[in-house]
Parts: sequence; C-alpha cells; structure tokens
Amino acid sequence: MIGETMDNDRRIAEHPVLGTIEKGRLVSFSFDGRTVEGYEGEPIAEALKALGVMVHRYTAKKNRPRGIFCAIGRCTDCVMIVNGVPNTRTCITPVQEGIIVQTQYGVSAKDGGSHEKI
Amino acid sequence: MNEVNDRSRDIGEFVPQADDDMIICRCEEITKGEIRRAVHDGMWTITEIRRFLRCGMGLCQGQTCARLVKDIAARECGVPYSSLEPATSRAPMRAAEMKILANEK
Amino acid sequence: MNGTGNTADVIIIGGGIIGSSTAYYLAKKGVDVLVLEGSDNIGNGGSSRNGGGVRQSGRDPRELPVVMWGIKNLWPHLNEELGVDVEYAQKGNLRLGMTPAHMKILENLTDKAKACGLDVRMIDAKEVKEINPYLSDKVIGASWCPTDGHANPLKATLAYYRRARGLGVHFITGEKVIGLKKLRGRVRQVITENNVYEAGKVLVAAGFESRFILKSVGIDVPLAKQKMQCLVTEAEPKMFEQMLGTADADFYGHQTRHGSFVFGGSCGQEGFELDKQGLISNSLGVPSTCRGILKYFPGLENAKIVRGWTGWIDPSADGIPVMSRIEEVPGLYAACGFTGHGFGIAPGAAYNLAQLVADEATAVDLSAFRYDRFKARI
Amino acid sequence: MYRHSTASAQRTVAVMKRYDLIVVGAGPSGLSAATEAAESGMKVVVFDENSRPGGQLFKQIHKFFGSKEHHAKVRGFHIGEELLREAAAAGVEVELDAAVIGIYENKEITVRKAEHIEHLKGDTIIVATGASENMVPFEGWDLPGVIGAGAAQTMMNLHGVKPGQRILMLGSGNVGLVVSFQLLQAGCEVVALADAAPTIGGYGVHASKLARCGVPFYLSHTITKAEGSDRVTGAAISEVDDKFRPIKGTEEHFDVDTICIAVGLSPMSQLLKMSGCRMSDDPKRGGQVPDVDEYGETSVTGIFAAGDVSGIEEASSAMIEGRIAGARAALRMGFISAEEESARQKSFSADLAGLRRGMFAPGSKGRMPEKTEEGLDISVNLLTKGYLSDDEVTKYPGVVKKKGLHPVIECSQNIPCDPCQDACRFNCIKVGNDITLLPQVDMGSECTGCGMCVASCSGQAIFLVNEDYDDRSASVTLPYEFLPLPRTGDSGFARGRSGERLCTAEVIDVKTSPAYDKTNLLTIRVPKDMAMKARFYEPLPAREADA
Repeated sequence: MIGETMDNDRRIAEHPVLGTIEKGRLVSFSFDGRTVEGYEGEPIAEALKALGVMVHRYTAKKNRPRGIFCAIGRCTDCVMIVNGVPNTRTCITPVQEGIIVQTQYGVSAKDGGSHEKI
Repeated sequence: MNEVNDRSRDIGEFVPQADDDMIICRCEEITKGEIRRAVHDGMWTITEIRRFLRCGMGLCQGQTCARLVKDIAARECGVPYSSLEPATSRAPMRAAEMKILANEK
Repeated sequence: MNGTGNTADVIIIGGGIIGSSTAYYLAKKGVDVLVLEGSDNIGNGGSSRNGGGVRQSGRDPRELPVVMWGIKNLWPHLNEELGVDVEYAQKGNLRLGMTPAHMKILENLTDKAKACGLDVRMIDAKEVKEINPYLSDKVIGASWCPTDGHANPLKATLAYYRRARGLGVHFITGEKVIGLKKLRGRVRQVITENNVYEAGKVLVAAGFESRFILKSVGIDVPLAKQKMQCLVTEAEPKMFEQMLGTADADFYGHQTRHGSFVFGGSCGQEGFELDKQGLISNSLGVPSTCRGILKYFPGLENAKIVRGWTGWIDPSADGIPVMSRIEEVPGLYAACGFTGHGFGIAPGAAYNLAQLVADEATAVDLSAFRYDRFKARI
Repeated sequence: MYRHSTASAQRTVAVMKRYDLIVVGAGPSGLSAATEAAESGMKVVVFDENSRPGGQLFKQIHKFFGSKEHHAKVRGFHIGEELLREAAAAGVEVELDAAVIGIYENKEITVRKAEHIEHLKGDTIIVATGASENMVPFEGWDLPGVIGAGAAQTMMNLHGVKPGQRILMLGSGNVGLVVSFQLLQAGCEVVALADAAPTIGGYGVHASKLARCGVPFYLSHTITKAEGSDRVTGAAISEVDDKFRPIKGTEEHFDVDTICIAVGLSPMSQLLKMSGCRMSDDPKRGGQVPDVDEYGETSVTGIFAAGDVSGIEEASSAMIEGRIAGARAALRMGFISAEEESARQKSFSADLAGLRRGMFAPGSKGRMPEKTEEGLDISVNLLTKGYLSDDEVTKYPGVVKKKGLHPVIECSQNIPCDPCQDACRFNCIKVGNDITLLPQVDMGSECTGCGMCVASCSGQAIFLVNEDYDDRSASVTLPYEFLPLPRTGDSGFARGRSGERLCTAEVIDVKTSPAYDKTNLLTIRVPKDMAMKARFYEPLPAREADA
C-alpha cells in the first residue's frame, strides 16, 4: 500500500474551485528507514497520507493504531518521532529535505529502538 | 460553583453496559466503563474524574473528550449535563517545549 | 453508621488528603465521621497540586519521626489498603548541588537528619551520575536518601476519599464552613453558608482557611498563604525513578509512572500575591521553573509542558504543621500549616491524628506540633 | 521565603509591550474586530497560532449566504483575503505562528513563538479563538481513517490531498453537508451521509446539491462500528429509535476507507475561562461560553469575546460581532466618542439582525417550523431525503412555468440570503427587503440567459429552463463545480433531484466566466418531459478525451 513515490490518485491534481494547489519543491525524506518523497513545507502528515501511510503511531496502553484525526495540531493522534523527537505533531510539522520520520510506539521507537536524528 | 453536594446520595449500582470498552479519552485511552466506574467510586465532578483516571490530562488536554466525559458523568450521576463544571483551563493553552517556555523575551 | 444527617461523632473540616485520610483511619475505628469540604472537589487544595514527593530528607527534624513512621508503616502497603494503585515508588531522593554553597546547605540538612536516625548521606558527582545519568555535568554532589520516593498525589488523595466513603464516611462538598460554635463549654456546632452541623469533636484540616475557622472560637494559628506553581510534561520515555530536589530550590519533582515529569518550582515572588483568593497562575512561574529544571536536566529541553497549575500553601510561622488537640476549646482539634510539604507526611500524620481524636495513645509523639507553641522570638 | 534567584538576575527581560488592543485569533471575528479598532486609531495586534491567517475561512471554498454587506456569494477564502487586506490597510499587526498560551492578571498575556515566549499587555483584549469540533464516540472511532470534518477540509482544501477514496459522512448540519460536497469536488466518493437526528440539520439547498449527485441520506441512523484492524475498511450504521438507541436488525454495512465526523462545534473558550471570566454552559450557544453583554464584553472589564467562542454561529455573524466588540473597545479606551460608537453599533446590530433570521436563526435552533414565512409547507422530503420531490417543488414561488427561457429557483426554506435578487439586471428575481423571504420570479421580465443568477446562488438552487428548446427537447442550465469540465457536444446522463439517472443528456453549452467565480454553467438538452426533473449532469464513465 505504501509507495515510495506518491500515488497521484491520493492528491488532487486540479481542483474545480482552487485550481492547482501550490506546493513547495519535491524533496526526499526518511520514513521508517525508507526514502520517500513529499513537498517541502507541507505537513508531514499530508505527505504521508499521499503516500498511503495511515498509521502514525501505536498507543502506549492498548497498542492501538492511530493516524490523522484533527489535522490541525489539537488532538495529537498523529504524533510521530521526527528527527529523534517523540510526540511531534506531524499534521503541523512541515516536510523538509532529509528529515527522519519514525512510527511511534508508546512514546518511543519500535522495540525501544533508537530515535534517529539527522 | 460551590454547590452543596452530598456524596452519600444514592446514585444506584454500577450496571455494566455493552459499550463499556469503548475508548472515550483517546490520549490516555480511558474507556467509558472506567469513567462510569469512577463515578460509582465517588468521583462526581469532572475534576475528580480527571484526577482519578487521567482522562483529559493527556497530550490534547481534553480538547477532544471533554464533552464526552461530561456527558457520561452527568448521566451516571443523574444530574443535568450543564450542572457539571468543566475542568479548569490552564496555561500553557498549547503544549510547548521547556526550552521555549524557559526563553522569555 | 452511614450518616446522611447533620450530625456525627466527628466532623472534619477540609476534604484534602489530611481530612480524607484522617476520616478513613477514624472510620476504621468505627467512628462516625462527617467531612465538610468547602470547594466542589475533594482534594482541591495542596493535596492535588503538589509534586508528589514522599520524602524524609530535607525536612525539619521535628517532622521526621512522623514522616519516617508513615514511610515505614503505611506507604508500602497503601495500594492494598486503599484498593487503588497510588503509584508509590520508593526509589530514593537526590537533593542536588552545583556549588560549594549548595553543598554546605545539603550537608547541614543531612547532618540533622542523620541525628534523627534517617538513612541519608552525601554523595559525590560520580555517584550522582550513576544514580541518574541524565543530570547535568555541573552537578557536583547531592544528598541521597534511598528510602525516600514519590507517589501520585491525585490518586492517593482520592483513594483515601474513595475508601473512607466506602466505609460510610459522609462527605459533603461545596459546603464552606464559616465558623464554629461552642455549646455548654465544648465545641459543638459547625456553621456553614447553608447549614448547621453538630458533632462531639471537630477536626479543622482546611489548610490556610483553618485560620478563619479556628478564629471563630478564639484560636489563632500563625499561618500565611502563598501561591505555588507546578507543571507537567507530556509522557516521555522512562528516564529515572528518583525524587529530585535541589539545594537552591530551583525545582523539585519526578517522572511519573505515566512517563510525564511533574515538577514544582518558584519564581521568587511567592507570598506577595495581591489577590489571595484566585487560582490564576502568574506568568512567571512556569518559565522560571523550566529554567530551573534545564539547569539540571539540559536533556529535557524538548519535553513539552502540557499544563501548569497553581495552588496555595499554608506556611506556618516555624515551617512545620499544627497537629494538636486544642484543650482550651474541648472537643476541638487542628491539623493545618503543613507548609507545602504535607503530602508525603499525610498518611503518618492522619494515622496519628485519628488516634489523637479517638483519645488513644499516638504511635508517634505529636507534642512538637502543638497549636500553642508559637512564642515571641526574643 | 523570597530568595534572589541567580537565574533571574542574569536574564534581561525587555520592557513590557503594551497595546491598546490585543486580539487572539485571526479568523473572521478577530480580523474584523482588529480592523474596526485600528480604524478607530487603536494600536492593535492580532495573534494566531496557525501559520495562515483567516481561521477556518481559507478552508471554506463554497460561496457564502447573506446579503452584500455580509459578503454573500463570495467564497470563504476570498472573504479571508479581503479581511486581511482591510486589516493591513488599517495598520493592524498580525502575528502568525504565535499561540497565546495564557491570560493572566492585569490583561497580561504570554505568546509562544517559534523559539521563545513573550509577555505583553493589552488595555483591552478581544478573544476570538473560534470553535473546536465535537466528536462522537463509537466502536473503532480511534482507528486511522476516522477523521473530523475540519481535518478533511484541511487535507483537501489547503494541502490538495484527498482525505480518502470512499467516505461515510456523519452529521447533516451545514458542516457535514458542505464538507461532503467539497469531498465530491476533490474527487472522493461520499457513499452515505448519516445522522441520528430524524431530519437534516443544515440548509436544504446544501443537502440538495449532494442528493442530486447521488449521495444517499440516512436520517435517524447512527454509526455502530468502524471496521478494520489497523485502518478503517468499513462502517456499520443502524437505524435508531426515538431515544437514539440502535434498533437491532437494521444494521447496514458500507465499504469505506474514511469516516468523517461533523457533529457540531464547541466554543474554544478555555482562554476566557483561564482569564477569570464568568462562564456558563449554554447549549443554545454550543457549550461553555463566557457571560457577555450585547457588545461581547465579559465579566472582566475590557476582555471581550467575539465569534464562535461566545456562541456557535456562521462566519458572517462572527465578522459583525468582531466589529461590535472592536468598536466597544475603542469607546472603552476613549478612541471614539459615545455618539460615534452608538451610530456604529446601530448599523452593526441591523446587519446582525438581518442574518439572525429565518428558520435557521440561532433562536430557532432545533425547532424546524412546519411552514415557511410565506405559509408554504416545508418539504418533508427535503428534510429527510435531501431533495424536493417533483410534485413538491412547484409549490415554491421561484418555481414557475413560463414560455421560453426562464429561471427556476428551487429555494424552499427561509434563509437570510439575497444575491439572486441583485444578480438579475432585468429585475426578473425578487426577494424583497426581508432577505429571508423566498425569491419570486417576475413573470413579466425577460430572461436573457446570462446565467448570473445561477452562478450567484450560494445554494446552487437556480436553474435556467427552456421547455421550448426545440420540438422534442428542453434545455436546462445548471451550476457545475466539478472537474473534468464537460465540453459542448459531450453526452452523458441527466440526473434528477434524488440523483437517479433520468435519461441521456447532451451538453449543448458550457459557460465559464470570472463573473461566475468558478461556478460553471452547463446547459444540457433533455427530452421535454425532463425539463422540470433534470438537475444534474453525469458524464459517461471514463471519458476518453485528450488521450
């Protein structure tokens, strides 16, 4: 399901009211060890959504999968480890070239693994 | 504020419900059943329920579940929804890194 | 026993941890207790607004016997006793220093505590780092008390309430007491804004407000009122389990079971509040505490603060509480002035207070806490 | 206990910045308040936690209702741009990525910026923090793929990412209806719209737009389950009884990848509560709100609330509330005279009164009348299925039978809105001074087919019909806001109000114009008997053009 490049069907190529939605330049970043692409400046969550990534984290108590819920930085369901910092709200944190994004398990990386920093 | 509230008032027994396992507070993963149980343990205010269970005390600070918890608690206590005082609002209104809060200008 | 009327054997004024836990220990003895809490919530004062320390080190030697007794006899079994996990962790207390002056303060406290039989000692920077590798390299030493620890004050307070209520203690919240009334030479009536309650004995455990309540029968205890602030972070990966403090009171606190860090601190202006009622935080406390924490824990700079809160403490003129029978008003007892360190001591204090009120011999001598000990300095 | 802190001795805190007015929130009410105050001479700063100003306006791509003075027929994001221009012209400072994290004694605030916090004071403060979305819990509601309606708008309208491919919408208020339509515009499929209430909560015209696109409405239905293990793969809904309990055996399953929740808004009033304002729980205003006077002033003198934070309403009324609070703050601080203020307030309250009318007015929330102000029956079909039935539609004054080309206005509810009246240069359409009245078509006027009325109707309820197009066929001109835009000569199907396929249709004209503002006018040719039935055009699947 998760493509390394974007599936155009998940993006709106042209919008009947908004026309073409302006985006930054296409950049690469790391998601769970793979190199993927997104547009610079768009929220990480949106870039992941366009890649088909739905699960951002697994909860601490019940290990439930969570993804985007409010998309405006309120609910904090979409938090991930970004550049080594857990609990980063990916819906309001912009994509930049070379950032490292990891799925969050509880408040840590998978199996207590390292939080990768640039 | 400061309504006389006799904590020995009979609110009936805890009766299990089919959806007790449903998560209400997403951040702290508190279920409907836990909230209802807490009411029967004497937690009759939103503040007490929060302090006892942590619901509404997670990352989002109750922005998502405040209404839901209040609704469940009011039903369980047998009081009108609007009679329950919401939790205190506290700064910082948005979570902020210590290094930012420490850096005053 | 499950009273619903306006009378009881004992009325406790104040539904904080002292009131709730004393009610519990009295109820266990079969005493019919009524607790009147002025606010809408149980444990609304310092009980739910503190840093959760269950510590002995750093305390006034006069307090040590009570808190040591509680830590030895009550805290380890509190979960089973109350049926709620109060998150008690006896993992020690580091009191940190960064300068020779700090070390002097710590040594002084340590010597006094040792004299009281407390297992506490000074340790060097290397040993500090072994206990807590996350601390700044600027820490040059600490006092270390391995039997100190921390617990969840919100849960502990409400757990006492829950258990006491289960034993039939009658709690009424939102019932603000405005005064006491003597009848035929003994304290008898408790007058609230709405009602009159009656009991043979009355224990006033209402924090600073105790002062006004006691004054209604001619007793004045020198208590002040100071606004203190705490803060809590989001949950972080597990780092350490000790209770922490510093020689200079830059901050104090611990990492909770939940993963969040609960810290308290001061901005230096406590006691000078213009408004002595409200609970609006001032704008200085959280930033000040954050700087205090980061001095010692630079690695926490990215931890997000999700909430700060404010509470009033009730410092007494000599910094230790009043836990006393008030003989001049027969039937009256007071437990107040815990001076901002009333949480860890609460179980031990309450157990002894219950004995005092029940006219039993107390497990620990409470004479240091008499209400009439405050004399002129010269 | 006071001790000299070495830390504070080392720090240098700048002189406290003080403004005549601090506004929290750069949405419609905040910007309007700031502009009003700055135009009165006040030194004003607006803080907003987001990196874009405008609040929710920039996600609103539909045309607004109301009258000219309420920015009617202008799309939300254009209104946002206009408000920003006005604020800038008035000299308002707008600071973005700046979250007000606390209000303290003496009207001091702290603002969190990228790397630091700042302390400031305002002689007055207007809190215009807007609202947050309500949520409804159900089994599996925490699965990835269950999102808020605001999230859907953020994804598709700000970032150009589809919220999902197949979507179940929960909630039939205006947000649920508008967002569902936007989802269709983004190229998603809305498989159903469910609401536990027995009738549609939002405007009938919004519902009708969806119905004719084929979106089915499930009123008196609630979601019972989001299915899936690590993401939503389906949803189950059930009919509910009069106590909103699911009725056994009525469960229906949908294959969906996204469930979108649009069950109302709550005032985001925590900052006001923190500042010590007296609050109450008022269900009519949407939840926990400050007690305010008619100017929005709270129980703390000099602290005001404007917009959704003091009661959920539309953006249009939020803008006026902002103006009202701004003018009041200016009076408080002596920037305008009492006479000046009173004159302004008079005009604002007239504007506000104009909006707070009709069957969706704040006062009549939840109580849908049985008849319109004209005494006509409210369509039950519209309230329960989302469309007017073919026989009902003819009852309303905008629906006339006339020789040759003429507008058909399928407007059946009293909504404060009148752009159609201004759209026709030949005075063919009349609403009157009371803008909630249903528009009427003047039988005497000539229709030139310019289509301005079609494009100006925010509810997309106006069609141009010519039953005499030729011997056998009629023409229907309809508003069309989808891509790809059909081309003259294309053929496809005509759909009825309920979304059912009626017949084949040929596209005989496609008009686009800046004046239409992205509402394209599609004229289709259909058999004569379909003239009063065909209301939407469905292209043939997989158009093989441009290959």
